[in-house]
Amino acid sequence: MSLVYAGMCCHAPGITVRPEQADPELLAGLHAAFDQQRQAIEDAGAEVLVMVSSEHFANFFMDNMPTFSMGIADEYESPIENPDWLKVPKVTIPGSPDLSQRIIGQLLETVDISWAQEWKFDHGLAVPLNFLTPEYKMPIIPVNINCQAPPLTPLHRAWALGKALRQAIDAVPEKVALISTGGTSHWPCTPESGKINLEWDKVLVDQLIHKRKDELLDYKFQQTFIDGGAGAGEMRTSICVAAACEETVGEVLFFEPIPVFATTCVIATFFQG
Amino acid sequence: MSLVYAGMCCHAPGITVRPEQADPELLAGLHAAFDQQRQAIEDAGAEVLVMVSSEHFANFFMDNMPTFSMGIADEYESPIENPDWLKVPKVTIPGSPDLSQRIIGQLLETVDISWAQEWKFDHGLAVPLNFLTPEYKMPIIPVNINCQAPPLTPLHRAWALGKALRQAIDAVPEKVALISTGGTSHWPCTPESGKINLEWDKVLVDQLIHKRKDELLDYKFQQTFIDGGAGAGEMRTSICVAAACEETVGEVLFFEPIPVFATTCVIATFFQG
Amino acid sequence: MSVYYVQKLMYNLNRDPDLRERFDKDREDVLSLYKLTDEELEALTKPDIGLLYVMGVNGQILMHYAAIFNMPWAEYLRVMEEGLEKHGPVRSGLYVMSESNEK
Amino acid sequence: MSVYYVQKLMYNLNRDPDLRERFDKDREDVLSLYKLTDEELEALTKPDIGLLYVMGVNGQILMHYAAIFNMPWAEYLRVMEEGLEKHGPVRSGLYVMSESNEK
Ligand SMILES: [Fe+3]
Ligand SMILES: [Fe+3]
Repeated sequence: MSLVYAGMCCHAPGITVRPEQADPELLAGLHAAFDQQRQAIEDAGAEVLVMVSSEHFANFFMDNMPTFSMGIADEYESPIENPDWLKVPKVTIPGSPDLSQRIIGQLLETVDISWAQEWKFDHGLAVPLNFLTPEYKMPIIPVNINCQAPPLTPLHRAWALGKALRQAIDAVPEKVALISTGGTSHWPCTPESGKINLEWDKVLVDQLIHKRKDELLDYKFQQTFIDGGAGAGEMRTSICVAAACEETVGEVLFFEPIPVFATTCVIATFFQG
Repeated sequence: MSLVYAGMCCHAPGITVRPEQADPELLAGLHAAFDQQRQAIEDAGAEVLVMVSSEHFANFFMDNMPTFSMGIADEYESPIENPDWLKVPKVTIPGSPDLSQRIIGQLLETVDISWAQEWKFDHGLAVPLNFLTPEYKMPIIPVNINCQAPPLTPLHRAWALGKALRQAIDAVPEKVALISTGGTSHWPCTPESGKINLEWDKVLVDQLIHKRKDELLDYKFQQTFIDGGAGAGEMRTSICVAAACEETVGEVLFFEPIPVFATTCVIATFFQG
Repeated sequence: MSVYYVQKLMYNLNRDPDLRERFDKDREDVLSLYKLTDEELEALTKPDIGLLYVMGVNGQILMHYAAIFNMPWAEYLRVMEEGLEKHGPVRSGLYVMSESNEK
Repeated sequence: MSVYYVQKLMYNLNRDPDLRERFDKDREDVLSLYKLTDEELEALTKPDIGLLYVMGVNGQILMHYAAIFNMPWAEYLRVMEEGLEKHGPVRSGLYVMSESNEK
């Protein structure tokens, strides 16, 4: 079995852009939880980190919008945003092209994933990696799910991708960690920006931790948008990773609304090998 | 039932680039068969033509390579090649964005198709459309299957797309025709260019006409490449359309190797509503 | 499709440093490369971020365009509200579903 | 990945009339925009179509590059054969599987 760790984490740009504006205690807790996740990934002996994210029109646009995509590059530039604004370093992050190819070969049996030889990481990857792989030496394989441009990826297909990822990862000799980013309620870049639906977030994270498939796949597009904002579409990433380890009950490492980051910040373990 | 016609046709650029070099009798036969297919589409009352093609790095590249893609644009430019070379007119072809959206919404339930708001038709579409819709007034919805850049779309997923297309098309009120282009043996743009494997082509077209699913899905990547050349990968388009009308036996309208076009030229009906 | 090329321009500006430089030097020159309606062209030239929001531009893309003009975050949020008041509810895209759009 | 940016250049030249014009005026300027090895750069500059084929460029892309230099079809086929003789079998991509590659 070569999946050695799976979990979810948050990726709000505020986490690195304006940490000084957050409650210091909450910030310390968030940092500690990120560090705990980093340690768990390292302790599990992970050689590669597969990051399931929802990018924000940095690489993919409506001229060729993938429902799913996986990177196959030797290396990736990060971040695409101005590093002085995002306050994360401009780095070149190693990929794992050979492993990407082997995983994609397997995935294509059941999911019709696009693949990409170029990929500039946006804050959806750059913010969590700043905490999870602070030396930027761990090879990363980025995966994207269309959570932004309707028609969004159906939830049951995000689940199917998770199942396919698990099967593909378990078939390779490498030790692989799998992390999703994003998906709690938020209303990014709109007049409602800053709104948080804490009760909705609690229910979602509980369903994810307990891998309640039927409940997770029952969210409706319009109601989710109303309850959780446009940002809630990113739940697809965590539904995917939850599917990859449906058999285990996870554990919440951190769950706190941080208003200046405009979302509930969550770090959770879904699977520990 | 709103699928009203399905079939396959050839798309070799030679057909329009150097018709005068072909045997005049064969050329006349090919033109007559194209015209027969055009007439069948019109007689069926088709309001939209869904063209399943394998484009040749005109729109899609390894920076974001879709396994499947469908156009959602209002209109499409054609051809991307120099029209003086390809000898087809430079035209703007109407799309059917609303119908594209409805079909994609349905397809996404089972296949993870990318979608594209821009698409420049290459000879894979421009050559057959020159004969099938010579006035360029029929709205076209382009569909692409990755037949060019390995890892190619698995054959059973091309079949799955065909099944999903049929279901989606039958759920809309519009009368829709479905045409695949390409897939007989050819060795395009290589030192072996011009080679034709007529026996292999005969077997393939017979399997397609009779929708012999097991045989069609049993082709192996490397052996197909050796027997049919790099161009044979395009069989995915016809396997897809055959799947969309598995229940009917088709009819070959034209089947002749035309050496100066570097392939066996085929026009066939798969389904007549 | 509505505001497609408006968003394409913003997407390209965000990815292509050469285009961005050209845009900073001669905005009209770059805008002339895209198929835009008169209203879109005017909103982009001004720029009228509120109107662009009302037209249906996705915030994840619009934010980057506002940043090109060094618009502070608070100002960005304010002009969207102003846009809704002045030009009416969001006309296309995701935000036609949002609550603030129904006020 | 091998010859990725070689093919990207050819793909872009085929789609972007502005880049094509710039390429016609100043080939080196355009080539400098892409991450290329010395061998790739030399093969593109000459151009050595046979070597590009041996390197693994897909014929569907290479053909368009040859067309930029008004290379006749027969010549295009001939220089690929020459490339195989001079530089040995195809090194990457689809054509490593082809029969002519095993001669
Ligand atoms: Fe996000
Ligand atoms: Fe072809």
